Amino acid sequence: MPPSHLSHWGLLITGDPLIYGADASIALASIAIVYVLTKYKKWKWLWDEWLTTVDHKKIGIMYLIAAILMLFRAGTDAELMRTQLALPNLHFLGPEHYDQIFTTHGTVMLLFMAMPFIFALMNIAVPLQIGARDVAFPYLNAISFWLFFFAAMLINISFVIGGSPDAGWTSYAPLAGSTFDPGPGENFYLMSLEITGIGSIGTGINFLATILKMRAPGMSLMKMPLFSWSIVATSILILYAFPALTVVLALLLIDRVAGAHFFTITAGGNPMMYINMFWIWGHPEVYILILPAFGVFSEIVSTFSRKTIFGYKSMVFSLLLISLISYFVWAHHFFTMGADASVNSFFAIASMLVGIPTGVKIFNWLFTMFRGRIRMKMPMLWTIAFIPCFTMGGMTGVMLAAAPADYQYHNSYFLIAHFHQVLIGGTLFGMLAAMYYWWPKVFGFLLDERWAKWAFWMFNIGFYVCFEPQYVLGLMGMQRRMYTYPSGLGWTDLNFISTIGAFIMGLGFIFLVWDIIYSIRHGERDLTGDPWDGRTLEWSLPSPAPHYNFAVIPHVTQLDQWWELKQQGRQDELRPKASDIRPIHMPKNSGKPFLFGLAFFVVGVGFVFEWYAVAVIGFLGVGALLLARSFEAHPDYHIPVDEVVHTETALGRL
Amino acid sequence: MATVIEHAHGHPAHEGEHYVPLEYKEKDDSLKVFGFWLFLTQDMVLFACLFATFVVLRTHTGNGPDSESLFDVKGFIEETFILLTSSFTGGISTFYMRKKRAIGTVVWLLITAALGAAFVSLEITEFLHYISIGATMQTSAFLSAFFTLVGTHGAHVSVGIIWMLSIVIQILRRGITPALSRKVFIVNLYWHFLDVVWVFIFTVVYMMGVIH
Amino acid sequence: MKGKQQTRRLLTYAGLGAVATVMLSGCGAQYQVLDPAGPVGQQELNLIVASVVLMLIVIIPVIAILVYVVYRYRDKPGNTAPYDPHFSDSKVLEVIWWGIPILIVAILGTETVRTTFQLTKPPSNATPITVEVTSFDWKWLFQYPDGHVATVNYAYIPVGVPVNFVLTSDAPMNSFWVPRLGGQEYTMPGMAMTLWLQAAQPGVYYGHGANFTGRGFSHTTFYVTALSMDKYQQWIAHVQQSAPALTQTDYRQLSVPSVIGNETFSSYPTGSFENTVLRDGGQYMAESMQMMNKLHPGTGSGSMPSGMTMPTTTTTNKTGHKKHK
Amino acid sequence: MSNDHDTPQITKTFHQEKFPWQGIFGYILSLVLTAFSLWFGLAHAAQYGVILYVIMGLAIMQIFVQMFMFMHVTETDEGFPWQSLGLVSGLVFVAAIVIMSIWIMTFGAGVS
Ligand code: HEA
Ligand code: HEA
Ligand code: CUA
Ligand SMILES: [Cu+2]
Repeated sequence: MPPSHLSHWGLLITGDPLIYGADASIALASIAIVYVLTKYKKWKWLWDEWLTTVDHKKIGIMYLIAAILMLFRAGTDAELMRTQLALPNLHFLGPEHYDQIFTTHGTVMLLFMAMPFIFALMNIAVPLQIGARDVAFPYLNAISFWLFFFAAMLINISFVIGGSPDAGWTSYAPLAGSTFDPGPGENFYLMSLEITGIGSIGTGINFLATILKMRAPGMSLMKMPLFSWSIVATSILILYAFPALTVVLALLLIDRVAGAHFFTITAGGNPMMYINMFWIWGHPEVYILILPAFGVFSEIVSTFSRKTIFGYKSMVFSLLLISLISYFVWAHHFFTMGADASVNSFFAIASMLVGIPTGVKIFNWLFTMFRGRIRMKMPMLWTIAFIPCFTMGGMTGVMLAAAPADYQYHNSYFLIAHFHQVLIGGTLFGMLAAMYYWWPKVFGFLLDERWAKWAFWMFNIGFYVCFEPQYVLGLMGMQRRMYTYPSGLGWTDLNFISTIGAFIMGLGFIFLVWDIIYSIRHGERDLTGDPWDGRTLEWSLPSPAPHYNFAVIPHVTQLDQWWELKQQGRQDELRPKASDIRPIHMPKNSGKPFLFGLAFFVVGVGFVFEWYAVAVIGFLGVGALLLARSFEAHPDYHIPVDEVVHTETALGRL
Repeated sequence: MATVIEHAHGHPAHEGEHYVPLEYKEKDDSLKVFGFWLFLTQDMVLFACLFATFVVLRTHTGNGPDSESLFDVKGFIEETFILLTSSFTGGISTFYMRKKRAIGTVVWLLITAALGAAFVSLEITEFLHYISIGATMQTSAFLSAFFTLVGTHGAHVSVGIIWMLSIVIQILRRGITPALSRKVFIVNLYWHFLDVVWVFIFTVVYMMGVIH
Repeated sequence: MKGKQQTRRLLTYAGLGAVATVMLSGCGAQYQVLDPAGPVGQQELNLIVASVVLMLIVIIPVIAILVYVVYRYRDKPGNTAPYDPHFSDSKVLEVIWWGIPILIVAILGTETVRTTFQLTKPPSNATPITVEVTSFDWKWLFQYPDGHVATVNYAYIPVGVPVNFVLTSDAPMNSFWVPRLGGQEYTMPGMAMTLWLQAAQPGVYYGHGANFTGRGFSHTTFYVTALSMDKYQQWIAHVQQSAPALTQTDYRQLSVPSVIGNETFSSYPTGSFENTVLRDGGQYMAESMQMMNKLHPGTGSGSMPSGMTMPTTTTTNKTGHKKHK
Repeated sequence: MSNDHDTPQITKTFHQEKFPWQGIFGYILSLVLTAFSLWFGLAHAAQYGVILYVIMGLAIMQIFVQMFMFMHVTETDEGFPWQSLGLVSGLVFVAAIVIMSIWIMTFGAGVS
């Protein structure tokens, strides 16, 4: 049945100046990009070097760029929300807009900013750290990226075509069902998350296989850098949690487009099952977001304190313990559903238990610094800022986990403050620390410290100004997701302060971007490949690393191999010897992953607007690409010895 | 292999004194087998969610029929035995593949695919029948969950059939290469996995649906 | 720069101290959660205070150690602090930082479980009253089985008496929250859930929907007024005489999404609450319905219409579909 | 580069059969288990609750039949057969999802 609310022409004509503005700016930006690419004859370069690449380092760069763009997009949403909330009874944004904006803010921040940021780091660092030439499945890796990319396109065009989703990043049924929320907005949410979710599962499989099966000889699991360990824990969580997202979104989509009754009020549907299943994914998801940051901090603390990480074994153990427990706490997101007291008790205690291994990590970091020599470079600065911020956020998490207390915090600004404190103080700080840390390895130059410090201080001060007042607002009874509030409840002052903080953070972000632009021209070149006096294998390579990474795969005998060798003056042992070089087996570039993403995009558009013919075309494309790949006989090639020798000589390593 | 080639994906395949099946000879292939195991674990969780949904909604019949009045015992017994048999025949094709016997592999794969097709057609008939008596996905939560769970399994089986046929064509063209032996092994892993899922559909959906 | 960092630390301390003081000193009514007006809110506040104290036991040392270590071991020419690049293992320390948090979680966990179970019971022994609450888009309907009166967007309750709020929704789920009386609970279609609250002193208490329900969500405010039992009964009697009846038509009008003001009704169609619950899927929630029924101490009508038994799930709705062969 | 991992070589678990005994045995087992489940359930050989446990138990046994007789779950070319661990932990999570979801969704059934 063709939905009557969707006319082909109505999609673009909304009568809203904000949206016309967005329409126009997107059109202009697209024209500008096409123009530049054509003028400088860069199309072929774009295709050959980027769109068809299967090199984990390049894929990492693409993820990184996307993540920063999405931080800007969702950050702008945040500034708009804070502007609307600065004073009571404002009409800067109406409820329709506000609802769309907080929904896309949350969704984009988590799924299209934090996730790709993490994938960027995984791609950039893991193979280099474990002494591998690429990931286990480079072709799948490219597919994962393009699925993410096209899913991000899908959610971002929703604002200009057809309307954004507006039921929150949690999108609870039945509010998000077709009865209460007709139109394509929710479909955009469902399809884009579905598509990027499939990509994420691919990434989880890929990195688990990479790390378990492709470590350099000698690198037993207990000699592996902690960042790689954190990716093991993350990948396990992805593997066991994301299928729940796939299912719950699919079921809601089926409800919406096919009129089924999983989560409807009528015909026996059960909306609570949506909530339940959403959080089966949703809770592990927030640990998927934090564990890689933990890995990053472990690397940085050790490097910049010039000291072995404290309690390596309990660091590993606590990572695994966190990922295990975090699978048994999901119901703490709906303590107030009135489930049995024993249910609430169980999930409350399980949630508090997560704090124990997390605390162990905090103390191990502190004691890594103890008796070290702490260098205050940007990565370390973000790490030091992380510790108090995240600890406080984690503590308020434990307070939320006390079920009866949560009856008073739930869905209030107390909760908003909690999760921003862990998401920003934990995940985002971690991602930024990692960006400064691995930037020279990826691009061959360092980011300038001066501007970076401005960004750092603005962002930090802004953070506390913005979010600490929100705890109090929560206790004063202010609910989340209100587009406006009355005066007279005493909420005005704190909201105003919070808004000021948000703008200070925005300034911080501007400095951050400026720092990158500035450093591209003026940044210090990294000629040694080891600007931080690093400890792990990636710092034994030139910056940027050659595309086969290691001319000769290193043998590993201990944790922090590179650092220990340097201490003993034996760093030459990690340089290749001409006689050891063999032809190197590499995967060929391929355009199919890109087309694969495109085909899924077509499927997505088909479902969003309920144009089933389009969806079928997309599916046929997916099937055709799968078969074409299956019949492909030689998807790889060998780099001859000469070429490797040549490259290494040019790099001065032979 | 004549020259030692270092792989992007790990170290060269090593020849042990022990017997190593063809699909494990090349590092790339053994990695893919492992990757596929990981895929199966996530698929397992996916089905678990569908099962959880079904169990929660199985009595939510709205104005529609309940399972007892709907299910046809003989029908699902047939489906079950066909699928169990196909799992066995798939296993035999792996056996021949490991013996590098192309024809045996192809024949048993074809038998497996044929049984799969028989299974799918029975299922489609069953679905069409339900729809003809007005028991559709739109009727009740129970039926939404039923069609989705069973249908997802059926869709998996259908994909498996196409996949097997594509492998048969490739074997006929190239014989049993390491890459193809890996594909045979993987498609059969997939197939056995679907058999396990069906055993649970058989138990949780059909058996529990007709016993009171 | 180091100076700045310390300043920031200090500021953090100050902020934290401020929050703690505010929390412990029982402040003005605008700090709703911190100024409970009844035993339920009080119990929850006790748990909150306990958790804050327990958390401070950890936060303060963590920040203190951080400041000390960063200052002492910074890389600066002439720093004489010991440098030991391989100091990376200490059984004693590990036991301490596994042990203390375990202890804290044990304490907080025990308190949590105790309070959780306690809050499922009436907060005092006085004879309770029942108020049936239905959330609509975007308004609240209160029905009083006692006097058979109904109100929209405001409620009156007697002081010192446990109130059994029975919650449901005839729209996407919302959450019923009166911060000064106590914590919230979801109102869900097809469910009848119990929330016990009690006011210790007369007053007008702010309440609001706490779960997002779409465009009108920001306007789902209501007020709960607590007054003495006498006045409460007078109010009921007054409403019975002066207000119009809530008809089926009015009821349907309520379910149309809209934002409206207060309304008062002298009566409502019998069984309308139960019918709402059943219509939206309550038949599948037999367990909770029965439990709720049991929890109803004799308040006359109770919430189940007499003679109505909950259908058990296995016998519902066989609409004549024949076993097909 | 040969295989000089210091991780202990736990297994090289492949073994070769002359005749597919394992498969045939597995097939027979799966038929027997299914037949028993059918008989036990449809003949109402016990109370509803007991039947549930028995047929679920039989289904779980079938997992192991497929895994060991057909899927070669313990095989690996080097190191540890991680997939076995993955599957076992996967089963734990699967059980958690299903059982705890039902627990959460049956409100209050535990108290009364
Ligand atoms: C990076 C993301 C992240 C992280 C790491 C966490 C970490 C934690 N979270 Fe948070 N949480 C979110 C993101 C995150 N959360 C989000 C996004 C939501 C809201 C979603 C929404 O509704 O939109 C949420 C909501 C949320 C709720 C639901 C509240 C509600 O809806 O009413 C709860 C309740 O239990 C909770 C608890 C916790 C706990 C116990 C931890 C713990 O893991 C914290 C552990 C850390 C520490 C405890 C600090 C360090 C420890 C020590 C120094 C040792 C000493 C420790 C003890 C004595 C315990 N979180
Ligand atoms: C990693 C995740 C993440 C991050 C980093 C952030 C960052 C921020 N968030 Fe967000 N937030 C969420 C995840 C995140 N948030 C989630 C999941 C929700 C819940 C959504 C839901 O309810 O469904 C939420 C909800 C949420 C709310 C509650 C809305 C409501 O319930 O009504 C608020 C309100 O203050 C808020 C504010 C902010 C601010 C000020 C920032 C700042 O840190 C942003 C900093 C700014 C930038 C980095 C970019 C700056 C932009 C520019 C420089 C451009 C300037 C342009 C203009 C001023 C027009 N967020
Ligand atoms: Cu919530 Cu039933
Ligand atoms: Cu959580």
